[in-house]
Formats: sequence, C-alpha cells, structure tokens
Amino acid sequence: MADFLLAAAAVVLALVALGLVRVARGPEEADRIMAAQLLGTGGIAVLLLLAQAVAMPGVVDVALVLGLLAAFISVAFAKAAGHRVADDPARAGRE
Amino acid sequence: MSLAFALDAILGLAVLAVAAWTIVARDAFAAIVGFVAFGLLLALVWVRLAAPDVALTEAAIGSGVTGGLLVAACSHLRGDAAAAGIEQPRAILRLAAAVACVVVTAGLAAIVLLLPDPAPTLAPQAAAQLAQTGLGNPVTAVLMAYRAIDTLLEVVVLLLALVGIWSLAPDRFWGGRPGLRQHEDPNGMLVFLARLLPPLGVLVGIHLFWVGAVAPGGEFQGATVLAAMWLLAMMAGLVDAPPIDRRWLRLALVAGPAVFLAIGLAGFAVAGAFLAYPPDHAKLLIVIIETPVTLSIAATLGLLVAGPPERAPPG
Amino acid sequence: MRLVLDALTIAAVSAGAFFFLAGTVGLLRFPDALSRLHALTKADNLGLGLIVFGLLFQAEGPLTALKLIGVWLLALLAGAVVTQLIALAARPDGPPA
Amino acid sequence: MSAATLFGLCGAALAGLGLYGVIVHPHPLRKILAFNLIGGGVFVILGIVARRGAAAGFTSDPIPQALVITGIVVAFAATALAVALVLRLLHETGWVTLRPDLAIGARPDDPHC
Repeated sequence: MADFLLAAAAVVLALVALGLVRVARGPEEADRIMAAQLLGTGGIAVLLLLAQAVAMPGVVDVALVLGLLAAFISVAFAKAAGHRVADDPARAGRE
Repeated sequence: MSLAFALDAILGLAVLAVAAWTIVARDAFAAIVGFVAFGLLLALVWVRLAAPDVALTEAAIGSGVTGGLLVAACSHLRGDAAAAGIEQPRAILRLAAAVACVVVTAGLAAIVLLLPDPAPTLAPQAAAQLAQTGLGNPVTAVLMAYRAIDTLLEVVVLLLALVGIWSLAPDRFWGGRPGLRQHEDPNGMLVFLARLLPPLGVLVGIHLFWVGAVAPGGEFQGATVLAAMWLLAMMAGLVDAPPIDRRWLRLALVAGPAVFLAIGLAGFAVAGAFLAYPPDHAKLLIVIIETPVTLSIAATLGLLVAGPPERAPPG
Repeated sequence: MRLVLDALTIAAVSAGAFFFLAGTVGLLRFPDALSRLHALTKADNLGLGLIVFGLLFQAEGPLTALKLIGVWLLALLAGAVVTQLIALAARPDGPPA
Repeated sequence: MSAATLFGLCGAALAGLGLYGVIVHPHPLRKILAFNLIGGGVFVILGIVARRGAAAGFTSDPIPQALVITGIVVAFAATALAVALVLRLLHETGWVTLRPDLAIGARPDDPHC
C-alpha cells in the first residue's frame, strides 16, 4: 500500500509541477496565480499521501498549515493582481 | 530506480526549475509567484528529509508570510517610475558572475559529496537529556532547553528588525498606523473568507504551539499562522493595523522576551545557571515561556509585514 | 476486509490523481483565463477530495480521519473564495453581462 | 545516490543560482528574492547534514534542524527590513537605485501619487 501511495504522490507532484509552466507563460497575473493555487492544493495532496505512505503523522499538520497559508498568499496575490490590472491604462476602459 | 528516489528527483528538478524562474523572470510579480512556489516545494523537500518541524516553518514563514511581504512591496514598486534609472549590467559582467556562481556551486557540491561517513551527530546527546526536559520533541528541546539562549536572541532579533522598520517611518507618520487603510471588499467574498478562516487558523496555531512539546510544531510555527490570520483580516479591511505608539501593542511585543529573560535570570537562583531549568519543572517553565513568546512573535511578524507607519496619527 | 479497504483507497486516490491530471492539462491547454480557472477548480475540489476520501480508509483512529476531512474542507473553502478573487483579477469589470 | 545527496546537490545549485541573481539583478527587490534563494540552498545543505546524522531513534539530527528553523525566522526578519529600506528609498528619491547622480532630491515627484 505504501508503495502505491508513494507512486500517487509522485504522480500528483509531477502534474502540479508541470502546471507551473503557467507561472512562466502567463500571460495575465491571474494565470500565474492559478498555477500557484494548483500547486498549493497539489502540495496538500502530496503531503497527505506522504504522511500515510511513510507513516509520519506530523506531516498532516504541515498540510493543514499549507492550506491556511496558501489561502492567505493567494488572497494577497489576487488583491495585488487586481490593483495592477485596474491601474493598467490599456484596460482602464473596462473599469 | 526506486519509487522514493523518483519522487525526490521530480521534487529536486521542480525546485531548481522554479528557483531558476525567480531569477530569469522579467516581471517582478511573476518572479514572486515563482518564489512562493519555491518555498512550497522546499517544504516538501523538508518532509522528504524527515524534518517536519522545518517543513512547518518553511511553509509558514519561508513561503507564506515572506511571500505576502514581497507581494505587498511589489505592488508599491509597480510602474516604470521605480524601475527607471536602473541600468542592466553588461554581458561581460553577467558572464563573469555566471562563472563565479558555477565555481561556488561546484565547491558546495564537492562538500556535499565529501561529507564524512559515518556522519557526525549530536542526536544521541540530545536523546540522552530529553527525559529531563519533559519534552517529547527533540527539536523543541534544542530550541527551548539546550540552546534556549539562541531562541531568546532570535525573538530579540525579530523585535530589533521591527524597531528598524519603524525607524524608517517619516517623522510626520510617527505613531500612526502602518500600511494603507484597506476598504472592505465590495463583493464581500474576501470579507467572508476573512471572517471564517481566522477562527480555524487560531485553532491550528494554538494546536501547533501546544503539540510542539511532543510532536512537530512549536511557538514559531503557531505564531506565524496567527500572524497570517491577522494579516488576512487586515487585507479584508475587517481590522485596521494598530497605531504603533499604543501601549498595549508595545506590551504585547515585549511580553514574550521579557518573560523569557526573567525566567532565564531566575535560572541563576533555582538551577545555578542562566536559562537553566530545575529538572522536575522544566516542561512547566518552558510552557510558561512559550505562551507569551508565541503571542509576541505573532504580533511582531504581523507588524513586520505591515511595514512602517504610513498614516499620520489622529489629532 | 483489509483487501477491500485497500481496493477502495486505490480506486479513490487514482481518481483523484486523474482530476489533478485534468486540472493541469486544462491549465496548460485551455485558451482563456476563465476556462483555465474552471479546469483548476476541478482539481482543487475533486482531486484533493477524492484523495482524502481514499486516505480515510487507511486512517488509523477517528481523529486522523477528522483531521484529513478538516484539511479538505479548509482547501475547499479557501479554493472557492480564492478562485472567485482570481476571476475578478482576470476581469476587473466583473463577469460579462 | 541517496536522497540526502540528491537534495544536497540541489541545495548547492540553489545557492549558486541565488548568488548569480544577487550579482546581476539591478532591481533591489529581485536581489532580495535571490538572496532568499541562497538562504534556501544553505538551509537544505544543513538539512542533509541533519538527515545524515540520524541516530538514537531520531530520523534526523535535531540540532541542525533547530539551526535551520532559527535561520528561516531570522532570514524573514532581514528580508522585511530590506524591503522596508527599499520602499523608503523609493519614497525619498523616486528611485530604487543608489546611483550617485540620482541622489536624494534629484527627482522630487513621488511615484506613489
């Protein structure tokens, strides 16, 4: 069972890491934040899988903290991106 | 190639890729998103290195709060006004820097590969004294008992950093509130989250602080979660940052270090050395220290992110 | 019995991993920000949800199980709000009329 | 190759990357970012020292772990102070560079408005 969970963790990690290409590609701030958000959720999943696979119960707390801080940072990103878009003269007409 | 190694290889590659992105990215905001992803992946690395305490710290401080700080700074620095007057280094300098950094990396890699075998360790000594501290988590024992003075100084360093940041405030703002007033989010979703999340966060923070004695966790990790929840409420405009000259605020900031210091000095009387605990009361004393320290760290971290006062004091 | 639980875990976790695959592919392939966001939410909610569901069968003791569910609910709540904020950041004028 | 060695080499590369960024990036905020990369790399190398020192029933030597935790917190304090300095420089001069010809007063208007 542990092997399967470890494999699942590797697969999920590889997937969300691949999603990080969006951070580089953009084009909008929102796209970059999305990739980070996906990494946050994926990171939680990987941690939970690892906690079970390698029998480190403390790791579940790491997932808990990750969830809270990921929410905090995503909000900060979204607010900042909103400001930047609003200040962008090219899109001011859409205000 | 084993499963575990495959996982570690993927993780290592992802960390390097994200780190490289934070360096090469053109846009500062994009670089910061990359940096936050970097911290998150680093937390996974710490789990793979069987150091969940460090993983907690990295996820909370290294990625989360540092990221929030940098994003705020980035939106201050947006626009070309700030970037103006900055000249790119010439290609020759870039090349020289690249060569130098490759040399540094090679040196560090050599050190890593030549680390002595069997590795030197202090784990047995840490284990031998663990019972006396009454703690179950060796890392907490190191932070709060064996090397408590380092932790005391660490808390003081946080305070000094805050003093440094406050002293950067223009005179007219002294005694005012940090940051700009955040208006409540019109569509209310952020307010909704900022009302719902902090209670959970406070619960998690206290949990981390409490289990730190026997399991991964501790006052720094717990305090960081508390600070993040405070900052979230600030971002949503639910609460405003306090004016920095409030007495209660100053008290909250120094309470932790003060209690820490007092018990440390009491150590001379009861156990014959600074920060020495009488064996049968060690855990009790450590908890008495950690409680105010957690609150002080939380307040300090929150204000470090909030920055220097930017609004003139009322009146 | 053990075998049945393991089978359930494997099924649920695999399904969860599949949703992460869907989320990543969508994030990378979909043409515009909002449809990418749509793909992201699937991985956010279902991917993590199914993995947590699968792990419940392995959890020793109700406390661990409760914590797992708590983590999922937390991610669900945060994800729901954050994705809305991201959508607003993508379109400062709000959703199209 | 063991996981510790793998991550150790990873940490070495991180330190190198960060150093490069600190040297070549003209923008102070990016320098601060790069500096945190160096920190991350150094911490990871300390982490593998802890991992290799696993003994006495601990999966990792607690002393280097405690060092890293302290290091992460102090690195954050330094980052916060550095960011505050950059922002004050911007308030004062409108620039985020220390070029003498752009010294205080060279550009009175404040980009914040």
